[in-house]
Amino acid sequence: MTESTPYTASELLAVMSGRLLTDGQIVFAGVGIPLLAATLAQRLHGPGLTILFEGGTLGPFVVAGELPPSTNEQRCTRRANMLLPITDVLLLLQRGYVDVGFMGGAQVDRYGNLNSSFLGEPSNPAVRLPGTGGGNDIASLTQMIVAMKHEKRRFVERVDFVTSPGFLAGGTTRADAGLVSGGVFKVVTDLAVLGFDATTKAMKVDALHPGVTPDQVRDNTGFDLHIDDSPTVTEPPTDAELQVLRHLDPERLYTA
Amino acid sequence: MTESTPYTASELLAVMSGRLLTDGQIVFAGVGIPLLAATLAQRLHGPGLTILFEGGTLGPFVVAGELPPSTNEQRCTRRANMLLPITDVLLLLQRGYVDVGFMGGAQVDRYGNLNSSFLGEPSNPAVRLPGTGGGNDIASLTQMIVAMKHEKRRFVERVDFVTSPGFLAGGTTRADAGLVSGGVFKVVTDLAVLGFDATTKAMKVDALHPGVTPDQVRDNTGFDLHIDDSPTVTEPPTDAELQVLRHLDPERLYTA
Amino acid sequence: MGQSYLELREATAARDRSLREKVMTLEEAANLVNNGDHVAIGGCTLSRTPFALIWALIRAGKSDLSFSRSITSTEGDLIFASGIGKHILTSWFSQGIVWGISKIMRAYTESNRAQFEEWSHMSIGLRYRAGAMGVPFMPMRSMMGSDVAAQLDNLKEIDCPFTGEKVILVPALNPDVALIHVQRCDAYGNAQIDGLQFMDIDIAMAANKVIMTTERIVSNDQIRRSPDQTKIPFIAVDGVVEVPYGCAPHECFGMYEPFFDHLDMYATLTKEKSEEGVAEYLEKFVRGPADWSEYLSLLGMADILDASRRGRSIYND
Amino acid sequence: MGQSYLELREATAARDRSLREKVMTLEEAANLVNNGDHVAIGGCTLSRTPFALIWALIRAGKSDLSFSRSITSTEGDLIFASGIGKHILTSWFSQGIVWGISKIMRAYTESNRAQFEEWSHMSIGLRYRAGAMGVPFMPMRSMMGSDVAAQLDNLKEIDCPFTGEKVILVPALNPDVALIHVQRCDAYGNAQIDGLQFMDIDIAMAANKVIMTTERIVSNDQIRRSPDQTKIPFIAVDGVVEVPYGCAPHECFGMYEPFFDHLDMYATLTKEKSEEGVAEYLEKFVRGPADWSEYLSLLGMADILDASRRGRSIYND
Repeated sequence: MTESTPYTASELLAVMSGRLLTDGQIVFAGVGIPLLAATLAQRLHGPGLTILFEGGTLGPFVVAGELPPSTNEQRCTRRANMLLPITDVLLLLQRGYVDVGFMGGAQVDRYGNLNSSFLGEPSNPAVRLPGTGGGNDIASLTQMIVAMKHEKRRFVERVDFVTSPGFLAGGTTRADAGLVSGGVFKVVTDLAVLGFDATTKAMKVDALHPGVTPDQVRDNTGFDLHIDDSPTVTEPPTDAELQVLRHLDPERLYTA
Repeated sequence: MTESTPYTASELLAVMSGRLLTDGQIVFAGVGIPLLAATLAQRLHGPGLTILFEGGTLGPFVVAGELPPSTNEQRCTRRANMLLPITDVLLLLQRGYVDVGFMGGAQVDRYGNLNSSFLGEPSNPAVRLPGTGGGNDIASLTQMIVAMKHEKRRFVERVDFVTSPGFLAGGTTRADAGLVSGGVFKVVTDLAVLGFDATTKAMKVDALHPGVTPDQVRDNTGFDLHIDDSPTVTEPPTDAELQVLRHLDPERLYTA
Repeated sequence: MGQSYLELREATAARDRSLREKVMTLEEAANLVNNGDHVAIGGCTLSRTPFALIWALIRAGKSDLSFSRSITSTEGDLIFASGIGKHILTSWFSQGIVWGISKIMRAYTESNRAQFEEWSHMSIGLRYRAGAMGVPFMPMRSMMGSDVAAQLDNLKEIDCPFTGEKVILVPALNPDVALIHVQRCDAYGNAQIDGLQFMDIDIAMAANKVIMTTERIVSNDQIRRSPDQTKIPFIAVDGVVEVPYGCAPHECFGMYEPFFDHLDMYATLTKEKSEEGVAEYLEKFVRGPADWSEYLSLLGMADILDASRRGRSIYND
Repeated sequence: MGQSYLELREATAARDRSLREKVMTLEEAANLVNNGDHVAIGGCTLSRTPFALIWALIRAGKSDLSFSRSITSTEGDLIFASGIGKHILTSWFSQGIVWGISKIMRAYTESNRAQFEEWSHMSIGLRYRAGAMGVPFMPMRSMMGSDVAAQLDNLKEIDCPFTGEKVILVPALNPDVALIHVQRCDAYGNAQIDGLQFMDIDIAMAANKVIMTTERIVSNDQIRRSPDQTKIPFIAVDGVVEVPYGCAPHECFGMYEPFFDHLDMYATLTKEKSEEGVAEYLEKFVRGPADWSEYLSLLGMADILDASRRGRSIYND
């Protein structure tokens, strides 16, 4: 195994996210990085892993070079095990059949809350974003992995609007609000893999990606972030991982 | 039209019940007399009438000579418009898509309450009957027609157990209990067609069948029953009606 | 049953929901059921009854099981008479309308040796549906004012916080085990169901364990060619058993109708000899046969051919 | 919306639910929609969007309509820009992930000229489902603690009377009208739907009026030959219109995929010229054409053939 092959930030996100998935899990994934990560995991170490698409697809087989453009069109249904009404796919989350949900967002805060609804004051926003979709339901009802670019404007002290609940105000506030299961499991960025303190539920660095310094992470984060003095460093993407990714997305639609 | 053709009590029940149905209605029917009545209405004056079976069948075409033995087997589904899960068929009643439900019972009382659960004291019954099935749901959620033999042991002051609610204790008690729609529309027997007082909701005779005397009805009823001094008399089954019935049930499975 | 949401989540998280083959024998399937479990039975009355599984549970000598089903037929008699269960939650219980009231159901319930817990048909369906949806209850508008509701202690009546209307809340029912018979499924448990579905899908999604018998195991490729025909997903299924005529003497839509001669024989036997009759029946047809094939041969080739001819005829139009 | 149960029952009782032919033109169908109605839109994002019906509503000059849909795409831009509606209840609103945020949605909502009422995806589905079931609300376990819930005034949080757990109740949504597009239905409205169902069945059963467009009207005999394939029953349908390519430029499962070149053109037009761009689009593609065929000819034969080839390819495996 060599570590010399160059890779893009998106490829790094997909690889690091994929490593968080284990065989046999049911993974609720959107298109793009989440689907690439889940499919990568399926091909390399999780043949029994099942992908769920919000549009109503359970267990599709993702054909290399034919990645679907969204989760709600027929391309997502190629060789699927089952198609369900949208409400029933989302109810699988509530019933507890799903292990991991994959999310992104315009903003994430110290406690893993995500905003995809409003930038600025919600009553008079600078930008009206497209909204929650199934994000709120996924974040409320299952373990979630957040994959996004690590930028100061995205990693904020407090999101302008809690579209998808993380640990809310930290501590036990999530469970107190009635969200007794699920929560943010990990946040994967192009700089690091982040987790949450077991008690305070504040975001912290689990590991830095190769060549990334603690200061780099702090400079790109809008709130205080705990980083160990000698933080662990992630294994760089392997040739095997990159080969599978590039086989899946030969035109670099999502990994450019 | 001649009135000379002899007919059985079951044929009389089927004919008189069928006359209560109008074209275009959605009729929730069990097998036997209800199905014969609904099909008779369909053939003679209600081509747009739709039959619903509890087992999950919407709009079957009943083939003459092939009457189904129950509402939950494949024979009920012949040339149906749709098959639904049982819960969803029953929800059609709750949603308001159904106009009339057809019921029987071991006992009926002054207020049209039906018992098909226990004879005697429910905690220590003389007879444990098969139970409500969908009867309680039908009686709770739609207009109902009760078709049964007119016997004193069946027409009782108060049923031993309210399996399927009629007007409960009469007056507004049905609506007060939360059953804001539906109710017993008519009770059809081999002696008379009975309705309910608009205010007290007590059962009363609407019309006697040909050749039946008021005393005959009283003698076969376990509670005081209002009968007009000069009660109307029903039109006897016509040849046309009897011909259709006998075409539908040539082996007299349900009309012997 | 009566699990908290966290308990339900934990039980589900603990199940192996991976894409894996789970084909087993009837005996192995019966071993998945623990004494004391609440077992939900798929199908309705004489249709798609998972008869082979109930047959296997009796042969395995299970005990203290409780059961639920939309409508209960002869399998209910056998459950009481064999002693595997003393409690059945259902909306209607007898062999079938044409055969009158079950003498066995009467004998056991009237003597309080067993319980027939009566709920309205829709309320049973909504209890399974709430369980399948992962919510603790479902609202409904029937049963109010009736003695059916009055004798049940786990119903709640509330005023709707939106409209002020009275509604009844029925609690979720998440069976420990669901027994389902289908026409086709693959080795993972992806099931296609033809014709009437009854409550099978809600039962399967609500249960903490699903045992599926099937007339035929088809390839996963065939399932994937028409995924919109899959009614129950493999992630909810824990065991798959291929059992031809797995509903006999009941029916399986499009494959065989009820074995009416056999059912008439059973009706006569129990009418004339009541408990003694059902005991004979259990000995001869359930405990006696060496295996399922021997049981089917007792039903007789002529009846099997006749039931199959009638069953397939639904597609003759 | 906001009807009492009795009002809902009366509205349903007043509908002609008889087995009758109800085939009509797009214009006649548009006349079934009254100004001020709440209109639920079937499909999701770019899939099985009843585009021809929305096209017809705009051409008919409807006003004061409010809308709801699981996920809203370009049809939402056209609703705002055409002026037929100023309120859309949905979970996500933009052309599609690959095209970024809708400039039109932003322009109208940020200036408060129109409202995008945001609910979680599942909560919208459960509101339709409650409406379809004839209950006033549905319980659920998401949205708690979020600002999505905080900014909605018609949610209730209760402690479950059975378990004491916190649950959210969402109110039933019974649209005045539902717009649904299917691959096949008969002249009575019995519909078969291939592939992804989205929320269409609940929407149809919840609505007080259902207008159905279909790629093809088939015989009732064909429907009756496989009744277990009927997804929406005729009793719930008030109008049927045969409209080939009735979702274009969106997709209809198994028949045609989205017209991507056209959608790219629309994205560029609205990104570069925003409201002016969508006005041009409405003039050229919606108000301009003499009829649906002329609209399709503007999309172009090459694109129609390409979208159809891609659409049918789902069955090539």
